[in-house]
Amino acid sequence: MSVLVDRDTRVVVQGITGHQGTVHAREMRLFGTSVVAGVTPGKAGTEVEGVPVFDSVRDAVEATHANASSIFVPAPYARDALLEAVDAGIRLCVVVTEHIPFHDMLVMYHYARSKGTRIIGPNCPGIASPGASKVGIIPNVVFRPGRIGVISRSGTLTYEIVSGIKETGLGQSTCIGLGGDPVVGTTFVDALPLFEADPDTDALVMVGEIGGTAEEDAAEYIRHHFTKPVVAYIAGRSAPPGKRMGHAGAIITRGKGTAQTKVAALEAAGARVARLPYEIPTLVGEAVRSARR
Amino acid sequence: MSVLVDRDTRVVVQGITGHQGTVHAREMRLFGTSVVAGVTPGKAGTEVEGVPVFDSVRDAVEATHANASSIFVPAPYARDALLEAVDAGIRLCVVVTEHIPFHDMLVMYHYARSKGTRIIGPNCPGIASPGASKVGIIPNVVFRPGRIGVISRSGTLTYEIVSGIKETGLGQSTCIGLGGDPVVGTTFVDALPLFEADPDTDALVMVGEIGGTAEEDAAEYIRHHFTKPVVAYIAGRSAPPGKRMGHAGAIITRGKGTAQTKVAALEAAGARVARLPYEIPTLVGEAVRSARR
Amino acid sequence: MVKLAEWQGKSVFRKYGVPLPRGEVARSAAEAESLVRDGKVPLPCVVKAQVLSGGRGKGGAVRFASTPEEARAAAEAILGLEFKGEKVRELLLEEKLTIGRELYLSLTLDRTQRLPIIIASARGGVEIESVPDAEIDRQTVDPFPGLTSYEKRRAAKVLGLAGTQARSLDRLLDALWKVFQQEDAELVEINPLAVVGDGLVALDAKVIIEDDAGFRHPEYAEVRGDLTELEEVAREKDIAFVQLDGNIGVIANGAGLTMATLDVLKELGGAPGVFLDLGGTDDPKKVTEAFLLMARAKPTAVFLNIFGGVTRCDSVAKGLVEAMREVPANERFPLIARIRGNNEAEGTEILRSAGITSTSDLRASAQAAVDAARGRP
Amino acid sequence: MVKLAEWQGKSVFRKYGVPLPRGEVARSAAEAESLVRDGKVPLPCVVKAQVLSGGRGKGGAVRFASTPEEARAAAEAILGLEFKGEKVRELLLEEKLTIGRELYLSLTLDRTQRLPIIIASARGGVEIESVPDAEIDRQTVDPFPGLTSYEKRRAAKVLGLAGTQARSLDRLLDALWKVFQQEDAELVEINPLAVVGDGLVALDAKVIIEDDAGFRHPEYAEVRGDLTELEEVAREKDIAFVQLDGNIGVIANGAGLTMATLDVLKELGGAPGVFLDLGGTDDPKKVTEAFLLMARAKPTAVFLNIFGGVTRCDSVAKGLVEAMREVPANERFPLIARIRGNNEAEGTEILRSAGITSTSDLRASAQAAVDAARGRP
Repeated sequence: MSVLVDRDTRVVVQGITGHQGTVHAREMRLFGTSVVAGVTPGKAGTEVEGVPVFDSVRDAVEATHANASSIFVPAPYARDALLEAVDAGIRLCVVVTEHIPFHDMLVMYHYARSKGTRIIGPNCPGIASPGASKVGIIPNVVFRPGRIGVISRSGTLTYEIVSGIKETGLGQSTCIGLGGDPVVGTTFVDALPLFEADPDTDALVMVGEIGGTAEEDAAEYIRHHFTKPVVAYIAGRSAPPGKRMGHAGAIITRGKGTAQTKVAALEAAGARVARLPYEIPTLVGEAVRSARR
Repeated sequence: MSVLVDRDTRVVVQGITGHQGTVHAREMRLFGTSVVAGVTPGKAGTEVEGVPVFDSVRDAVEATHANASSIFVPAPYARDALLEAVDAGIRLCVVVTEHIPFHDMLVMYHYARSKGTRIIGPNCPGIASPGASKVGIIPNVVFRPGRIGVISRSGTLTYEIVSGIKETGLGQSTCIGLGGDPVVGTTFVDALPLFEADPDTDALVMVGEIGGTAEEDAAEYIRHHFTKPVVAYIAGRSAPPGKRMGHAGAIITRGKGTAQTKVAALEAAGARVARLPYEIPTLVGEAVRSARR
Repeated sequence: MVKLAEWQGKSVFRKYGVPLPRGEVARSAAEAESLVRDGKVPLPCVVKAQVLSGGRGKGGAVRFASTPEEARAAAEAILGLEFKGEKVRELLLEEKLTIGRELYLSLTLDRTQRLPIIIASARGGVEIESVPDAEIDRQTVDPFPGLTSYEKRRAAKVLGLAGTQARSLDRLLDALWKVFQQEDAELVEINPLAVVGDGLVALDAKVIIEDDAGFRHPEYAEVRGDLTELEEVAREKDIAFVQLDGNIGVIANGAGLTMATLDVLKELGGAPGVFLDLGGTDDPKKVTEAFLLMARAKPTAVFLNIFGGVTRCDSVAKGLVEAMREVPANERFPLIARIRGNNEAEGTEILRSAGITSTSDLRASAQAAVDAARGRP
Repeated sequence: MVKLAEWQGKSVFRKYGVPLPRGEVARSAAEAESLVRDGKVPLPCVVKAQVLSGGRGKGGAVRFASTPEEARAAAEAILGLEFKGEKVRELLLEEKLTIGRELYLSLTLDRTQRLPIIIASARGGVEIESVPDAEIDRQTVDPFPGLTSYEKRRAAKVLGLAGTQARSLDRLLDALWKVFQQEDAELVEINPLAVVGDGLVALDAKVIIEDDAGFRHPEYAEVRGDLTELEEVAREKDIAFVQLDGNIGVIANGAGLTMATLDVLKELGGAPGVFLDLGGTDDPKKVTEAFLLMARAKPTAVFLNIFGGVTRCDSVAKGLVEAMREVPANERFPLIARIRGNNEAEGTEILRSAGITSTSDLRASAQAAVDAARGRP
């Protein structure tokens, strides 16, 4: 088993004729993903990397029974691309596109939710389960099948950390890169129950960042509902408070949102918190041993 | 048991200080309904018919744990009144108000649906289950506890028919007046499964009208999923085709929507269809006898 | 429901940027001629009767003109024609465009899906009912998030539009969607939508505004649509009143009961001529007002069918008796009443003392009404 | 994020009908005086420095004037003052109103609930962080259906407004909601919102526009906000670049990895001075451009930390070597690189041949960067 994706995942790549879309359609195939269709309006009938291209997601779904989408279309068109996937019945959408205005994302999130579609992202690396399927752009080489789950708000840092886990001889069950935008379709709290329920995950690595209260919320969830060992790292401990969203932002997060509050909350919830990224593999080793006990 | 309402239904009357609101708050109480609160902005702290009035539905729910709402506010304010009830956590809203623009109702319906709130109406008599509870305006006198379910798109005609059932010595389990507007929160197809599942309903009376395809859709549902005897009447058999919604309307309903197509569909689904309203009680008697066999 | 005439629909379209032929409205032949002569309408032009019923093309109410004199002649020929009882009082004069294909496009409500729906067909310019289903595309639009680009792309594909023409359709659909939502329309229909060079032009406009949204649109209060004179009066007084072909007047409370009453009368051999739905009111003054309106329609007999649920039968009876007094003796007609429910006994008594028979039996009293109407052919 | 100055925020407010004091912008003392003399700003008036950092009241940058001469004097006193490195170049002159209570009102995003949120407090005119939680009301607004009347009623209650004042708040909230949505704002804040007679007036305006919505709002492309000169250049080139207090320049790819790199450097005793996130690019030209921008910030040493996932390490290395060639000899600085992942070997070789050491060990190379920066204090 795995989380959200499996061997039955059939991916349509929206924006497949763009550079990123083409590259990652190929990479996903190399990972073992069933990439069944691509969509670029006006390009129906062509092929990219051996994948048939359609004018609309609806056409793609009718012809190929795609059930997941990976969205690479440019930010100004991403909102409608997502809505199109939802209306075509796609129930898992990985939005790789970055720089989507959060006002657009609010519409995307609430519309998708009302139709029962899960969004991962935007501005995210996506999801991968070695040996099963990958939807998104996480580099294939960092993976190795195993029993460590990973949830992260970061991109490259995730690759770095997943790669580090691999080097210790351990492997991953499923890795989800949530994306670091202000509004994301799936948060830590949304993803944690999936790993709790996954019999193939023994321990979880959680990579957070400063800003927002997603990590504090996750800590609250972990404390009450998550029974597997958790290793966490919060990036940005030494980042300047810098460019804040005025006073109103402070009122919403009041007393939360800093690296300190996140680390404290996670430690209080029983997580092992790494101070620096290269401490993670050691802590994961400990966590796995504790899980076996 | 009963459908949608029961002895635990706690009603807040929105627009209780208006004439209709006041009258029907009293009538509901006389029926045995727990009317726990009223809402009229600016009137908090007063009482109507012994019911405490609040400024907002949220305040009313916090103070009284109301779980159903009966909306009497004038059409221009009905949209927001419904949204307010939904946001306050009310999961059953009976919208009595008539003349609500359908564009408003589209917003009301889809918003309520996304939050899991059921709307009955608008422009409807509401729901009543003799011996349990009533939310809306169906006259108390027409009822008598029994085992006949009633679903109707009409108002007064429903009272006439329910009253006719009572005179034959039978009674009603639950009666739902759906309202006859172009967009209603609950249709025949939405209501039928509730009666199918209700152990206290032996047979169903369905009162339809010309226009739209709700009755044809209901017939389709009955044919495949509804096992109890159905007696139906379609009002408007002799009404002029009259003022139609242009050609586009005809394209949507193409070949449906007339009294003839509705009657034919219901008969094909095994329903007993009355030609005239005063034939209903006889058919109900037959239906009940067939159900007992 | 407020049906707008073509020129009214087009003036709404203009406000939202829907591309239209250049045109002006004339109410006399002289005005038609001078509009052309002054260059306000370019030549050649088309002169179209402004009536709400269809079939004006076949009825000779759409003519072409190449000179101001021809415009005058066309106007003279059309003004005063009658279509289903509706006299032509207004003409729309428009430039005659060189058009390519004719398409069909509309936005309306799909009651079953409870969503707005776009209906599109590459076969426009004919009655859409005559086009096979397979050549008509229907797609619903969710009010949240509103019309999206992929819905517009699908419409373009269906209509066979690409490139500049597709972009023209994009803008047109955005405008139509705004008309539909912001004007509280029930229907926005363009048939034909003409391909003219690289762009699109709405050659006709059918717009129906929802009555219930009147509180947001006082500007439509004056538009009469296709109502009869009495129906127009009723609308102003907020009375549901429809004129039919028969001779029995029907007053009932509630749309369903009113329709059921018509069904019963017809079954018994009667011919309803007007129906009037009192709705939820039992205010004697309103009942009087409604009844006097009914009297103006000169029915042969009137059948009153009231089920008093919330409505009080005695209140209705009071209003009725008061109204009967106001009808002049030579204009009176038999009144048969069937009242039942709330305060039935009191109501029956009030009617009885005014000499009006009433029963609580629907079938029997409906038969009496049919007989009464036959007795005075 | 584009922070608008008060006068810019107010000109957005004006477009949407938010009630404001009468006012004008001046860029010199002479202009300030003549604005008042010509009656464009009524007397008495207030003269306010237009800076993005707070605390201008205490810093003497808000003054009052009752005559044109006083306005000139106030302007002279304020222009040129500095607030956290930001020089006062613009003044806003506004009529001085007789105000009642001062309220707080803002609209922003609640990330956790993924909804817009209205924050309101009857205790305005002070820093909202200093107001106890119990006196601050928060209510989320769903973008579908948008702001509703009951949300506005709740805000009015919280702010202690009724009657005409509450209706004034209704209109104000409708306008703010439009600003928030249509201008793609992250924050719309009014503090204080003053009660003036029967109405409300926004005495201040804080508006932050989201950068990502730039494609919809070319009008904000010229607004610099509180960026430094180099940050402004970076923004034009679409490079994520932030100046800090330390002396080590950090180049990494991805925001998380960049932050983690800062964490490591700080832990090892270093002081990051600039950070530059290459994002997903490995285009050598873009890398060169970014690196030259970094050079302009004059770091003591630069630490490059690349994890090549999609990014190719050799492409980045090429861009880097090219850039190092363009930096004049006397402006050079030690460059310590840590590259890992996709095409790591090729990248290492390219750097090595240009005389740049690189390892794949984050900790060791970060330590080397800290040491190098110390070596050249």
